[in-house]
Amino acid sequence: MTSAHLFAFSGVALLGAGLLGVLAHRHLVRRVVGLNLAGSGVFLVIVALARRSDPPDPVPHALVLTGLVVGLSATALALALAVRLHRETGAARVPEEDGP
Amino acid sequence: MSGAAWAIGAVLVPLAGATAALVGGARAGRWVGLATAGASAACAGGLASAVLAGGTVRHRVGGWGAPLGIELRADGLSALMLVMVAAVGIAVTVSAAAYFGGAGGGEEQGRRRLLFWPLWLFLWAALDALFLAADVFNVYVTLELVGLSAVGLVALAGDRAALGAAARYLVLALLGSLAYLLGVGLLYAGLGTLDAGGIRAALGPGLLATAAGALVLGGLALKAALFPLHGWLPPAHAGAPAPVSAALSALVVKAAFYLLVRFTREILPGAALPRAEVLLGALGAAGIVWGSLQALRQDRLKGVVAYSTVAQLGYLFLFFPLARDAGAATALSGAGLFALAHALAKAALFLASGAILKALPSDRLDGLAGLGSRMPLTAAAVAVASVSILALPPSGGFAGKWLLLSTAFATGRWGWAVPMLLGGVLAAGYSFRVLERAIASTPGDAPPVRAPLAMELSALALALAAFAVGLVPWAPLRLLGAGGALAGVAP
Amino acid sequence: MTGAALPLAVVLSSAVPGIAIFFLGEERHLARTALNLVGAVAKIALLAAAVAGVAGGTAYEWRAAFLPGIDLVLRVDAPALLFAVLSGALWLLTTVYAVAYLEGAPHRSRFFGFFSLCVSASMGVALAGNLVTFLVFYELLTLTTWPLVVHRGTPKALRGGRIYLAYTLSGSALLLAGVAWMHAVAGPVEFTARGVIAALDAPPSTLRAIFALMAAGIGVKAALVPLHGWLPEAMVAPAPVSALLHAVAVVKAGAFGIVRLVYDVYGIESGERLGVLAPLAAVAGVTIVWGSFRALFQDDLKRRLAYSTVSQVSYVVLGTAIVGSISTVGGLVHLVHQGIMKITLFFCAGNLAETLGVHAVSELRGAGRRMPLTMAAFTVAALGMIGLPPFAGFVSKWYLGVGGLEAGQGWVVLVLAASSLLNAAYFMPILRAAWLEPRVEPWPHEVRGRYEAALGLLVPPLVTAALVVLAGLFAGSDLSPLGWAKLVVGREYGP
Amino acid sequence: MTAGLALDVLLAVALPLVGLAAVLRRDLVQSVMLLFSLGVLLAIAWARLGAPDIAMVEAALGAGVTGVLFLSALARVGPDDAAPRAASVRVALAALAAAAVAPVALAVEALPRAFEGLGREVLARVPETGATHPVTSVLLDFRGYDTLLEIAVLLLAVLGAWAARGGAPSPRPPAPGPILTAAVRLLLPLMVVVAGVLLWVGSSAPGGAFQAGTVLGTTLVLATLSGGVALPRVPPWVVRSMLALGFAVFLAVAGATAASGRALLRYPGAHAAGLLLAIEAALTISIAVVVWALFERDPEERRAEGEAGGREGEAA
Repeated sequence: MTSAHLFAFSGVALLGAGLLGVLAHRHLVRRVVGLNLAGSGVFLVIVALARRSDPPDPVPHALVLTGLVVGLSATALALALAVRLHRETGAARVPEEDGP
Repeated sequence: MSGAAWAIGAVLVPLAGATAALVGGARAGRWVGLATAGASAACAGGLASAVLAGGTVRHRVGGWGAPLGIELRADGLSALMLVMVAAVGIAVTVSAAAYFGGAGGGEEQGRRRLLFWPLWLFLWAALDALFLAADVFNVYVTLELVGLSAVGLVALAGDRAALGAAARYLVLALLGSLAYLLGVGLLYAGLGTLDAGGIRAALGPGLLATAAGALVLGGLALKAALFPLHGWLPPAHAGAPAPVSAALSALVVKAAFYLLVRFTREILPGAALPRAEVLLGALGAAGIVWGSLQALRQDRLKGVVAYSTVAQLGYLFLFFPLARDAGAATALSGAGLFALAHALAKAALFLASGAILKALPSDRLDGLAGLGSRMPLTAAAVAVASVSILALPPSGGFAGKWLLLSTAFATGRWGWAVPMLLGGVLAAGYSFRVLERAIASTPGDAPPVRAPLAMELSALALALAAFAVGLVPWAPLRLLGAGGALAGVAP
Repeated sequence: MTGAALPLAVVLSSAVPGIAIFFLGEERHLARTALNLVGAVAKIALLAAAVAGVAGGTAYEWRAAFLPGIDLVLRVDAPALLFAVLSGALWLLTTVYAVAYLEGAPHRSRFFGFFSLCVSASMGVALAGNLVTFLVFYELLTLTTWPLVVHRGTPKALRGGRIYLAYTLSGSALLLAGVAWMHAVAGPVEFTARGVIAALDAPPSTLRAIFALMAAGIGVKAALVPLHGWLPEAMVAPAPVSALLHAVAVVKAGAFGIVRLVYDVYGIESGERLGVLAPLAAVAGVTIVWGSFRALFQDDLKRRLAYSTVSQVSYVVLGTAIVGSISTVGGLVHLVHQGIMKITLFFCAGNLAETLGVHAVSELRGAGRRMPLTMAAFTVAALGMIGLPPFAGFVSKWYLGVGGLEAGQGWVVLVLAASSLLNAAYFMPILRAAWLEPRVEPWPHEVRGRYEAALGLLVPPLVTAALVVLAGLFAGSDLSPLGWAKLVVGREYGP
Repeated sequence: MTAGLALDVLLAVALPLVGLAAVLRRDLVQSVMLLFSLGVLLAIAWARLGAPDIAMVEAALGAGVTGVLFLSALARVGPDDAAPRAASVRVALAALAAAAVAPVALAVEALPRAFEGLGREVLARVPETGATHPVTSVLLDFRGYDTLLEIAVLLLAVLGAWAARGGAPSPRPPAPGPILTAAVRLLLPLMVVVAGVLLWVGSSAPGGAFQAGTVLGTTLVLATLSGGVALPRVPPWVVRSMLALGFAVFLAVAGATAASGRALLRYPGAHAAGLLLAIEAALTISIAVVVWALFERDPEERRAEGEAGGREGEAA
């Protein structure tokens, strides 16, 4: 087992944990935590697989750097929403039911 | 100007507009928005004529070219989508200028005036960039641009329903793009390229194609509000400010659908996911029925229109099973026309509800009695747009539905015709529930009411455009066919 | 007028005024009436020109690119004119009637706007040169009549409108399926005498299925049992609209559609070979009897007339579905005869309601003395419906009966006899009450100080009643409906 | 080497476990803390995978921005008092998640153990770009278009957050103790210098605008939070302009390159390096302001506050 694949599998597992976090909770902040975990998992897979050459392929690194920034933006927006939701409804829950 | 120049303009102009609107602030926003809308639409038009004249337009960003660099590509399908964005975009901009316009309204209104324009123009740019992207990672970035700007716009409404919807939308959108990103990552790890054409050339059927394909299609289906992943859409579209709803319902959902078309028809090898097309079609059919039934139960105009979007998207998803082998060309023409007509009609309906909300206390259906004589222009817009949503001839909706139907019969897959026909009847149910309010006699005397003329006219213009598409369907079809709408598919 | 422009002009001569009317202020009565009448007269002039031309063998056709491989086609041929002339002429009268009937009513711009569009749509149905064009105008007809049906905006009217849509739009779905399927099998189907099916090598089962879909889809508007439920409900509409629905546009479009389907899409021979005509004839027979039977029990005058329409329109379908030139003549000519007779009856019913407030058969006692002219017209039309010579209805029934015998279908005569007896059974009481029974109690809502109905309400029924007589007396001449029907049939069966 | 491999195994196992813990912890604050520690572990993992740029960003984010974001959100959102789902449901969900990722693992397993990707080609053509550090070349030149749009995403985060906040000014998180205040006073100049260095070396070594910007931004935030350093009060339009500056410069360069008839974002060889540095500098400022703005009240809020006569204490 090369470290590249080792970390790739680790990333897949991390993604699974994050997915569980999103599925299992309704609290928006918890879901954001889950999304961050899942995101890190995906990034880990991508960067780990770039390690299969020496020196590592810089393109995936660039992609992940972009991905990290995007992730930060999404997290910031989600947390702002959570704060506002909490102020309006007293709980930062993500509603389940359909319809306006 | 060359086709490539128009394409670049279609992305850079709205980006510049958004920046200007951000710096200029609330006071300048409206004018920046109107100017930008005009310029961006001109770019889309220029690009369309270039594609009509010379076929597919390509541009190597940075001059590197794939696989090292990013490429932009505009074929018939992309051009049609850009024209769609431009047509809806102009109307939304004009309507929004009146909707968010006017001074006062306190801090909340000031915030909306300040934030709407940069958010909306970023969304416009993001859509243009998405329809032009030929690089699957670049697509990821544009998807996130679309998603975040859409969430921001929904949140502008500021009430509980809208905020909850925005939160839901954001979580699902992020989940979707993570799945997509992982799929792209796997594709790169296996093929060493991110260029759509490169992947198409290098990717054979196999575990990689299947896994990556499933991730990409799943993520996109989530964003396209495919039944049963549609839950986030109705509250978001019904809760957002009316011009925003118009943009979301008409354009944003089409973006994910467009990418699904690209991936299933162009990028992924046919054998990668044998049953995927049928699954997508079946879920689409379910969406038609479910969305229509829910629309029948709504008591607010915007609720009806939002659920109607779930149903109408279902028609689009019938493209996938119909487009296999022989049906590809006609099915694509049908889906293209249907998407265009739906965008115009749906935006018209939401802009009309915006006008109604300006003039009347609410958009509750039972409050709309006598709308025909109280707001004739708006009522006309609703009526004409509904004809296209109903897909009755000779509207744009009919042209699209006809092509999809005849594909179904021509390829012997007539089973897919059933949901289409049933959907038509159900659509009549919820549309005429609204229209009969317009004719219904009012209890007391209900005087005519005024909404900003710009809002009423922009809605009516879109509705007439949706209808006109059905009178000259060959015009958009010529654009769609220019330079081979899809690799290997020429309508 | 050139060959291409004429058909288009026929359609636009009512569409353009219609659209213009929407933009007229509610109070611009004169301008509105002028627009209406100019359009109606222009249309009749155009149609007259067309009749002359077609009789002289000229072909008028307008084409425009529509969907891939499909054109929009408007063609003036003999069957088209039969329907177009009927609608055009009756539209003029109905317009005059409606102007008088709706005097002082609200939303007149909306009413007359859709009124004109509705007639344009039925002109399109008449002149449609291929299936898709027919479908387009057939749907436009549904759309433009709905606002007229629900015009009053009362909950009752809205309910009637809902039922109307439920039936017609379900029918549309079936028709659309049939047309799309046919298109997949046969490509764009141009209406051609003797049909296009013979040339195809499609499996008979498919062709039967397609026929069933289209016949059912069109049968809704033709009010074939059991698809007739909407017609009595649509009676909530104002009288001129009822006249329009029953005589000028909707029901007629359905009957005419059946004619097109049988003769110009399938062709009588192929239709017989596929064995799709016998079932159609059977349905028509059932409809004829059932409609007349139900009419017996309606006390509301307009509902009684509505069921009578259900029955009478199927004469056309029956004549069409029976193989043989004579019965075909009977069916086609009844398309016209039923139109002028039924519109007379609805005009009169409207007058009674308008002037005396009478809606029910049981309230008619003495109406004859109070409104002699109206009731005279009513009587002529009623006797025509029953089929007494020398009125128009007699001619239709005669040809249908003889045609049935010629085709060796004796049961047709029985159906006609039964229907005629029932016709008599539901019309005679009306006439007796109106003419013979004295009036004791006061009228429900009498407009005092007026002898008879207002002039605008009186002239149209008298004219149509006169037509009923003339069509019967001069059936022999070439320009009579009968003469024209023979011309059409000659081209269909021909040498 | 074996030591290295052992470390890798340790990390690879620890990462998902920490993640799982973060998901399962009942107490929200704890699970956020676990998220940070995951960030630290990840930073090491990135380093092990030969991705120092990512390691630095991860550190800047996980330890810095994201951390403060979550903390200030938690201070306002309150705990998750939702009743825990039934064990059976949680097991089912876990199974679902596992089933969802299993195929991915298979696909990864199927990938070849050695793969070049575009690495060689990138290295070969780095000299043609305005940078000497491969990752920077990819970010700003080969795939500069992505980065341009990425900055737009960053701006959208701020716009969206402002749109979401709405309503009345948000309650401030409790001011931290004097220690932090003192620490910030000491750290402030140092961090500014660090940011400058990061920016400068970015073109030739790991580092660059984003790292520099986040460091600078976090500094600003700490400064405001601690209240130890009074920042000048600037009018809203200035804030907005500084936000837009980096993107505007980048966009202007893009427009110029396109207008000059060359390809979009094709830098003229001679000035490439200069242009990139200009873009990076502008971006650093904007990114810093973005990070700061994500915590600070937005212009409308501040104006409202100003009109309200600064009822709520702005700076200590």
